[in-house]
Amino acid sequence: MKVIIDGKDVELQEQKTILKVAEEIGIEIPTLCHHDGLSSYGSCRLCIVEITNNGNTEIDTACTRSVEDGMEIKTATERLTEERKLIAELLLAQAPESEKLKASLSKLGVQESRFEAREDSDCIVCGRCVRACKEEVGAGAITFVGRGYKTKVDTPFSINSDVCIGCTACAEVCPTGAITVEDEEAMRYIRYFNTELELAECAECGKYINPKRMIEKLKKEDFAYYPEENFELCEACRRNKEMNKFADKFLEAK
Amino acid sequence: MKSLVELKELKEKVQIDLEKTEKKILVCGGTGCVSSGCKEVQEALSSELAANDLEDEYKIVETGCHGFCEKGPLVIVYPEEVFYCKVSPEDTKELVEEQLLKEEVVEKLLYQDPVSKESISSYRDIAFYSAQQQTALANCGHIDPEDIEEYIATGGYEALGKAVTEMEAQEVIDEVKEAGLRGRGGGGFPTGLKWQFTRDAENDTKYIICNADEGDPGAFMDRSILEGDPHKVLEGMIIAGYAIGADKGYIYVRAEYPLAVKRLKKAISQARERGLLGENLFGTDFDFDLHIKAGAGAFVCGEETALIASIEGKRGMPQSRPPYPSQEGLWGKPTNVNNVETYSNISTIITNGADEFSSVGTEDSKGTKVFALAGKINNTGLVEVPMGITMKEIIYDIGGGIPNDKEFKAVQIGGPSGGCLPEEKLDLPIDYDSLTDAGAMMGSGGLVVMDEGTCMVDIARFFLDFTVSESCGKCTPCSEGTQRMLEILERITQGKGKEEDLDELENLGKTITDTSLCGLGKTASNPVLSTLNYFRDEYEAHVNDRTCPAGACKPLIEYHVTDDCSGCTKCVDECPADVISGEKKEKHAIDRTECTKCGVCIDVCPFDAIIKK
Amino acid sequence: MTTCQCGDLEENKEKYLAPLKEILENYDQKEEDLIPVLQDAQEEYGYLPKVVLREIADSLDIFFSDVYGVTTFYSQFHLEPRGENVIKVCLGTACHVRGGARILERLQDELGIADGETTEDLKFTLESVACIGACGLAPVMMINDDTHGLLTPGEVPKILDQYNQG
Amino acid sequence: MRKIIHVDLDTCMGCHTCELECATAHSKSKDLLTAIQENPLPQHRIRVESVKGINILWQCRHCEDAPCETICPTNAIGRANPESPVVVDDNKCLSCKMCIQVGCPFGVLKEDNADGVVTKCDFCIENLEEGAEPACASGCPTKALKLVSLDELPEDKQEEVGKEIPTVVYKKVSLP
Repeated sequence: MKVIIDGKDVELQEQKTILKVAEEIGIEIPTLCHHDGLSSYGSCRLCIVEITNNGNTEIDTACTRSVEDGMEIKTATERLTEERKLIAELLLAQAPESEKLKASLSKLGVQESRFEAREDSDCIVCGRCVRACKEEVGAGAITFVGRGYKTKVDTPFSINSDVCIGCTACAEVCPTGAITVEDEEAMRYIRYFNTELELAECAECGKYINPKRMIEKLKKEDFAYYPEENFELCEACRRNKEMNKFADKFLEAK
Repeated sequence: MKSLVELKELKEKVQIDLEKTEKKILVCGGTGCVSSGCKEVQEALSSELAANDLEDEYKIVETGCHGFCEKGPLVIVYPEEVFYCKVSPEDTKELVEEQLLKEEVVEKLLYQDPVSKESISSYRDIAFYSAQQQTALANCGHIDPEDIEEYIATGGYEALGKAVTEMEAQEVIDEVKEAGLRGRGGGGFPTGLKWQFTRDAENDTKYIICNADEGDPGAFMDRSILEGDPHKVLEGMIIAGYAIGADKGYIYVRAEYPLAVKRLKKAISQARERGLLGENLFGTDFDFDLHIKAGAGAFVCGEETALIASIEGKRGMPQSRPPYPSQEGLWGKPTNVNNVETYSNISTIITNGADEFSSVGTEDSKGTKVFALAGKINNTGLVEVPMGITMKEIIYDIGGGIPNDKEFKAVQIGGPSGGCLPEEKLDLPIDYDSLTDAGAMMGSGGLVVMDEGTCMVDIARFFLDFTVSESCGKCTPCSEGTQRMLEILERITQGKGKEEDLDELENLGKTITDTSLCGLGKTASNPVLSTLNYFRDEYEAHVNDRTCPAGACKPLIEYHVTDDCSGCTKCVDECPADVISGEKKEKHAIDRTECTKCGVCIDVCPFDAIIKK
Repeated sequence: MTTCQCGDLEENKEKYLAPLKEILENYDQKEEDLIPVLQDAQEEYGYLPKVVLREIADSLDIFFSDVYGVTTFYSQFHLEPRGENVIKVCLGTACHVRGGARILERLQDELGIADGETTEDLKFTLESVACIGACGLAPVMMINDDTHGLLTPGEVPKILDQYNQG
Repeated sequence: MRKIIHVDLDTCMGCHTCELECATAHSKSKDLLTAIQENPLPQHRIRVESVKGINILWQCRHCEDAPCETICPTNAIGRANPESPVVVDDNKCLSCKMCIQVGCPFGVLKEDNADGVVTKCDFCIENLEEGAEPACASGCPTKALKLVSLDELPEDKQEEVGKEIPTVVYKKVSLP
């Protein structure tokens, strides 16, 4: 399979998205909703490219479209740059306070939005958190609520989730930094989702470790080998335990 | 049904039975007529028949939509084919006594031509009907949609029998391809090609879906077909199933169409009873069955990937294509999605052959198309016409022109994805490509006529408002971009527009068209872009002069009483805001600070003495 | 309005959910049944209370969040109790050009509620809809299953009176 | 040819040079003097601790059936082929930290102080591909850490590698 990206000939053996192929040959295409660890979604539309195939030219998103033999792809024409800027401004107006978003969009030359900032809004509905929580972590604590431009991400009825395991993936993948996690004493607070969880204590040192609900969930996983008591320990105590075991064995061998 | 011969024998038997009851009264039971009270008319008719001992002689048949909704309730008396409109329960006594007993027509219930003022007794002579050429609507309003035998009597299910017993699946597809049928739901993709893709996709399981999620405001042809001739849709779907190699189909129908759902359910169970759905159809090894899925109120589910998500029980959010449903559709299996009207054309193509079908229409748009005429037009209702007919013929010859001596201004075609065409485009022959070139779209075929009193900026705002509330919210340009466009349009209609707003609208419109994920977003800007193109002066009047030339944008108009006021106090009594004052026989006055501009006074004034300016 | 209808007792909850369980028995209880089950449940309860959604999620073995996400996506579903009579004012294109908005305004004035709201006595819920496919009779509104066409604002109070009795 | 890091604890002086070398190898500049001024400070993935009077070198064992790989929801942790080390794909990691909490029995995974993703010994995979030793081994002044081929091991140990014991082999003692 042969394609041309920004004038460069690329030969490929397997099906890949345009985004991936471009990345491999060192062409950076901007994107916000895409994350390598998550399924393709195509909502932010920043990664639009111009594709010419069989004489037709169309615009599509690089994160969702797979390369096909004979495609000629342009990633940064004037038209694309202008449209990307407009989209970036639409995004920025949805999360006007987000420094994280501003930093990502500044690469496109966008510092501020021509559109009036949305009030009380800090989410661009890219769905990274929803995909992470549902498809990857398997907790399904959050969902898209409503539709159209009023769509937001929340727990059912905006109340404390009883299935969130407090893994914080939602916060980590959020491109606007809207979701935050705070640990205070024995509690973890994910205030964006009105959610709070009890943290487990390390059986050895008493330090607060991950949420009890996460540990309960992990206990059900099927590991090849895993000492049961490790679930109750912080990583440092786990390490110490193993180190001591090792030291004993070493001394014994001597 | 074990064989085609068995079907034909049944057809002959039913035809003989039907001829025995040659005397019948058809009462239109389409939604339009139901809301104007046809049920009451039907009841009154049956008690009148009983009172005159005519019960055994005349059979009352409740049909599907007859198309002429504005004139409902409609009643047609056979064998004379006398067409009565706007029949009330009180009229039935006279109707029975005069028409049935004395065989004299009831003049006052006849249709009156708006131009010649002549009364016309047979519907075939009414311009609204005589200029039509009906394929998809052929049976609507003529048969009882709840009786499969009546459908069979018209030759129904013979095309299916022919396809499965006499044709190879590929031959069926070739016939559809050759006929040149294009999708009637929106984009106009060649139906045969779509079938071919699905047939060629390698998989043991495939599905057929009928998109009956008609949601374009101003379009109701799918509803009428489902209510008036559900079996035709089923037959088209079963043939499609045979052609592509599917044994299961779904009809995704709006829950807002309860009558259509009811009739579909009945049609499916009758078809099952007769062995026209189920296993070993016509004695072959072809199995096929159908299920109904009711939509739950989301316009975007008319988009095929969203529709599929909805059938799967998910939020109806579209997905990027490719892969197309013909490759990976319902539950990841190859799936063929067509709309109601498309399936309704299939049996005709198989029965009469591709050549006859493609003899109608234009070079690239074959056959007929159903349009829903609505808005400021005399004859509102459904019409089926050959492709290539001009807009002018539809609006003036069939639609009877604009009421109240008003000037034609524009016609909006294709629903929210379509555009507004001005008078100079009225001679345009209607087909898929010429409409797209003109900045509109065939869409599902909604034709809304607008007169001088319609503000084109307001219409653009109206459609954007619709798109904004129906956008699924997934992609940025559609969900955010249309909202921003709407904000600008609202500003303009409130007289707060800025000069640069028009360029910004164009800018946004182009980007939304180019970069949206699905068809809803890609076409959302059409109403704005087309009005900006053809009616830019109206936009400019709002922005530069702060006036609404059509007198429709409330913040830009005021109500005034003219010297024609005779002081009848009618408006004083009716004004819901109590802002009109005046004594009898004296010119009244409106307190404009409190006036809500609701327009009631204009409606009730017998002297046209209240104006907007 | 969001108070739980089932009371706190387990016994009450069971009684409250009995009709839902009957509904669920008509289905294979797969994900694809979610929307039809929600439709039937709303028909039964008049709206979709939290306990009902939760029970549906458990029975169909899908995330509660997915049930909630689907419920809030489709305009047919409601999370709050609705009026005895539901008024749907059509604001489709045909109705728009023939003054559908004026009908809505008059209804808002008469009932003292905004689009999407329910009167305090739970008599009426008012909502605007996109198109009910009765364009020939524009402007149109539906009250429950009855369609009222070719309306003028002046007729609105009279029509409401028909539903206000009893 | 499968290679392993061979550790001779008798030779280790506990000088922590391996930690410095590791951090430098994973810094932006790859230069010790510049690296110590980087913000955030580069992290080392090996640690030396004195337990019961012995200097223990502790790092990822690149387990055959790695629990961190099992638990990772996005397959961000894994190996390119059965003979490569277990590495983290930063782009795929969601930072859910399930691997840190319970994935690793040895407690060798940690959160990257720069971007929150999970970080661990990657066997200096880039060096490895070029035939060079991992930084910890190449920098060890006493050669307590050595990159060796599997067949350089005594036969009884060879059999255990990949089954009973992880790729990092300690002289005299098998793990876990």
